[in-house]
Amino acid sequence: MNIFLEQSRRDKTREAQLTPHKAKPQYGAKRSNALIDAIDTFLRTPATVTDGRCHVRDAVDMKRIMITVMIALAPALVFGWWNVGFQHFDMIYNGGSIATRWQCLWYGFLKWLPLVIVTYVSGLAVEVLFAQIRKEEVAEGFFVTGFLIPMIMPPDVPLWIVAVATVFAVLFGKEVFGGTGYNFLNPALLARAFVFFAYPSVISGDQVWVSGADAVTCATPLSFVMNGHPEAVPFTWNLFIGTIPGCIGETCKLAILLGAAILLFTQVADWRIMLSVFTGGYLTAAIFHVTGLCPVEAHDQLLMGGFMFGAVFMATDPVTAAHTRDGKYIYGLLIGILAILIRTLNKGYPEGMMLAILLMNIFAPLIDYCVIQTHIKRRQKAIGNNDYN
Amino acid sequence: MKNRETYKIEKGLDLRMAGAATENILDFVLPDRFYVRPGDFRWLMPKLLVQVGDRVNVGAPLFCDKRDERVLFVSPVTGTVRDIVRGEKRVIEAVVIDRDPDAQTEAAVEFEMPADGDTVRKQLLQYGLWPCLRQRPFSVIPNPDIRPKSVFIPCFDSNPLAPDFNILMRGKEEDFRHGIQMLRLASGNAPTHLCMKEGVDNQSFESTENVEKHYFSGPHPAGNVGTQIHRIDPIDKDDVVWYVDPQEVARIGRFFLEHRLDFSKTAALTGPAIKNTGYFNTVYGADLSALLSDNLAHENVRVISGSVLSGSKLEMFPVLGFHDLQITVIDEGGKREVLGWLLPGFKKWSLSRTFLAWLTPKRTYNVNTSLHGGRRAVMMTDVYDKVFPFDLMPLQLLKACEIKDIEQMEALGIYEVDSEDFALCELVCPSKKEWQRIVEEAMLEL
Amino acid sequence: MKKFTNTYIFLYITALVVIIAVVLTLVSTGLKPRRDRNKQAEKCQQILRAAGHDIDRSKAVEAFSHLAEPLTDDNKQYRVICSDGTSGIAVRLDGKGLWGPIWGYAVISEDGQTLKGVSFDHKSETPGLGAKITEEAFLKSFEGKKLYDKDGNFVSVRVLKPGTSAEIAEENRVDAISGATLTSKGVDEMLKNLGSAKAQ
Amino acid sequence: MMKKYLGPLSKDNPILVQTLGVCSALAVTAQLRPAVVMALSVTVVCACSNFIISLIRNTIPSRIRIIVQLLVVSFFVILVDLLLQSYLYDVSKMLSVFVGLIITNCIIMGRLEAFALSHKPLPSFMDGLMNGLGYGLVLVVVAFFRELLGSGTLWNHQVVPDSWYAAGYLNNGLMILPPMALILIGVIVWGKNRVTEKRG
Repeated sequence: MNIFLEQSRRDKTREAQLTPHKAKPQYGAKRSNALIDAIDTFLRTPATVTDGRCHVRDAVDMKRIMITVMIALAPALVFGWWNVGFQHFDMIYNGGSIATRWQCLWYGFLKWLPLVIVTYVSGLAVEVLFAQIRKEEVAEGFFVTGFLIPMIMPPDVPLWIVAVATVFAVLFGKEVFGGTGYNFLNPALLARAFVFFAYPSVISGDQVWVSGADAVTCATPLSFVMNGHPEAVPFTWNLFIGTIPGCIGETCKLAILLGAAILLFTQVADWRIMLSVFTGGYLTAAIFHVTGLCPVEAHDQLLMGGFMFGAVFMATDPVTAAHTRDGKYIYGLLIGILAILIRTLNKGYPEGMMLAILLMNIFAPLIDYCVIQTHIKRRQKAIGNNDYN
Repeated sequence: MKNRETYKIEKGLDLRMAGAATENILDFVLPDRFYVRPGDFRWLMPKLLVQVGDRVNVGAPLFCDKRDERVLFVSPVTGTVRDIVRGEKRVIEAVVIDRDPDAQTEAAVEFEMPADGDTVRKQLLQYGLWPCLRQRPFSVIPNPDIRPKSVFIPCFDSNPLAPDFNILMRGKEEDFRHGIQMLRLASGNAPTHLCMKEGVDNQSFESTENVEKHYFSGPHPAGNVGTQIHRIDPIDKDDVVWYVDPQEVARIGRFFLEHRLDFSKTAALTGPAIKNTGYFNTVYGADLSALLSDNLAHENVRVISGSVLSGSKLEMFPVLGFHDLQITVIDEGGKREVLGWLLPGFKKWSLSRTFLAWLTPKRTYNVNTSLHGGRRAVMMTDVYDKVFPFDLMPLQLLKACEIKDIEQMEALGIYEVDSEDFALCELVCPSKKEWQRIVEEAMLEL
Repeated sequence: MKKFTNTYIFLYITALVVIIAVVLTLVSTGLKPRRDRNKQAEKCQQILRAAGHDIDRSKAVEAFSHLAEPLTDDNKQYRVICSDGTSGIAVRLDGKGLWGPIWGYAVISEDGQTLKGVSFDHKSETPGLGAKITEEAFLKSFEGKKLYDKDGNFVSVRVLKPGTSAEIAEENRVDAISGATLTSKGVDEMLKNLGSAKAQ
Repeated sequence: MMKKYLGPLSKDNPILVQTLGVCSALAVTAQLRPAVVMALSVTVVCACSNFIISLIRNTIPSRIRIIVQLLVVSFFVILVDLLLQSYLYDVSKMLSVFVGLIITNCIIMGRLEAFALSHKPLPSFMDGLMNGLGYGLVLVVVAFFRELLGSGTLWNHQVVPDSWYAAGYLNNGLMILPPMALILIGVIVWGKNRVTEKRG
């Protein structure tokens, strides 16, 4: 018997079982069930083999990229747990905190846990529902989104608001546009923007950033500046290490830089965007500082609020950023400039980074279009010249 | 002779696979069964010229191109047509020929030594050598009425486990030189470009005259003719460039020099699932079962004609593709790993450094056919840019192909590329898209 | 459709315009008293509200005529009798919020020391944030605040974020609306004008 | 016969199918009352101007028909504005310029061009009425949700019980901002398309 005929028969039977083109039922499931499918591929890598012209594939897939992003987020998260607890006990004992490191960590962890559970349950419910309707596999995009959302919320935000914001963000930020990969707004930021506009009292003001703070004012450095008290801003070192009130994920710049290093080293995030966001932000902040419009030093501006977190984890979102290489520079630069502009000029919106990134998300396709058109024109010119060689 | 020109390819990627061919020449006795497959030629619509039971000699036409009946495809051996295998929609899969046991695999042909391009072209068409040529754009058999603006001879292959051309060309140097002259005639004296690898001994090609020599360095796809054309003489919508494999040039040379028509060829047997790798001499269409059956490491393998990047999977007919230079055999994947996306991955090949395999940069990988993930929407990633050495925008071009936006494809330079140029993009694509298929389908629209 | 001559077109459009103009003028004139009454009523209601009276708009004009009398010719200051029976001076205030103008009335005690009440209105402040300046809770926080500090210097009533600017005493300040920094600031600025209004 | 006129209410709804008149739909739907008044105003203006234009359609020179249409529409709009200012002062304040902007509402001009100019007065009146009501229907639905979720009230009466607020419920401020109106209209369009797809 010819091994090839045997081989081909084997292939045929396998192909009948797996229909790799459509994400239809796999592994003998009778009806497509997005949830079971998602859990199955979550637990074990899919058995699919290559079917195209290229017979081997890079081992990396979306799940791997997502887990890398989550690993990169981990330092900021762990620090965030500790800081939530630290700020809480610091406030209670008015500076003379007696809580141990582990107490702080545990307190923050317990604050974070319900947030992340609510986010995942509500967000994945929407994802699975839509995957079911569309008869597609559940995309991994939400793993990171759901991880990010609790990190950019105040620790005491009501859970039902988190659920509503998550559902809103997944539904209107993603699913109505066709799911992961087709959305043009960063869903995690959209969730925060939703809370910011819909329930301003839980996310703005001075009493929301420290857990358990009632009527005690615990302003973030950013709000000191906004209210014209730059002298109250903590030392640059504190800003950098992150022992200040703020979102769970955004305070420790050291941890964020560590995450940035992981993202850049594994080449999951694009260094062009990060670099240009920082450049744009620094230059704008420097101009404001030098001209006396803003008393804050440029490097402090970059260390305050969510600027760095946004630059590293939000602006680099591979779906919603600009897609062309040149476009990325422009995209990042404009995010940096806009973030500082909004911060310094519009006191109504202290957290300019969120709005700047969302705004540039909207403009990213336009930037890409311009870059592509320039490329086409240049190429036509080059080819035209070459003909006469 | 012009100054030595070196082109440095910076973007690209060499997939370090286990199973490179040793210099051994493997024993391979020509089998009795031959398969001639119209599918070896892209987009060919064959029109049969023989029936089951017909006697055929070397050089006897089997089928022709329905769109241009001057383009003949001939029998590589003397024998009897045993069967004509048809697939879906009665597409001809292969013409099966039983070789006469004692017949030669070459034939002497009588014709006058041609003096001008017209006669050269006529002879090539008549004796089934015209399909040795291919053209860009589209990698199809060129139209005999159109003169190319240049002719490219890619003299090395940079695909994973690619064969060494010096071994392939051993003893064919004289034929090669003559073939070049004939091609010059056939193409109406279009400039002929020899593209060689920088830094190695190109003994088979250096002595060629009347050609422009170019040297390429850098990772794959430096050896792809598309890359070479793009660097040396980029093509636009209405341009046509021919390209010919050196062994085919030698075949043409021998045909005119010695008046002998033969379809023999040397190719490499490679891949991690092969016990004894090496080179073998064969004739186009020969059944390779005998060569492979004892040489496989185990049963669950995939046999590919060509490289792992853009070769075709051999299923029904174990033959080397007409233009292919190697057979690659790799393990069939599909093993399911528990929480595979979470494991450190010391042994997993990836361009990105998301697996810990970057700790061992010199490792050669025993790759298999696992897809490693589910198909997803395309994400913006920089990986295409890293492996695509063309001055084009790969992501945008691929997206235009996916939605078959012809205008955008043309504007972004689809004519300069072929599916094999996107093989690396397909390899590294985290969304697991089948870019080569998508590009081919899109090009069919043009 | 028929072809029309230029003369026809000219006469047609003139006739149409004249007819429409006449009808609208008639309606407008006929309804003018009602409209003026509405505007007057709103203003009266606002002043009375600052003075602590919760009066329905339909009765506002009548009540106003009993409770208030103009002090200046430009109709910016009135003497009103407040809900607690004392009389005070209502002063018109104008300022700008985040998105557009804000305005209102402040009623000061006769001795000019104490703020008896305020009422604000706005054109287009953000609902739920800036628009809270019209809400009872915010307005109530102004009642009884002092315009002068302990040393007798005029500081007006400041609208400040809780916890900031500790040098301003509690009796001279009210809490700003959290999340509506700019609108609160607008109210703050507007109240500073009380100083110049008093000078008149 | 009736079916012909009922189209604009559902299947051929001017907002949902032709996305006409969205601008005002964003502006006046933060609360139910102005939305209803706006809906009625547009309906009246649309029906009346359709009727008038249809009545004089044979006398209108085609070269100036747009001007004539505008004249007639603005006549009714100003009329409605005057009436609102006189009899519904608070609502007219809320609607502010948007009553005046009814003139530029594409639904009205569109119906005049597409229907009134070529049909008899009574059918034209019905067509205007139904299109106005179709527009109004969407307005009211959007306003219902925006007021309920955004302010916790309906027709200015609180409907969300105080116990909810005590339990931590908050009004959704985004509902009151214009973008949410756009999203709500989008959701309605989505739902409508799904229903029509299933039927068709």
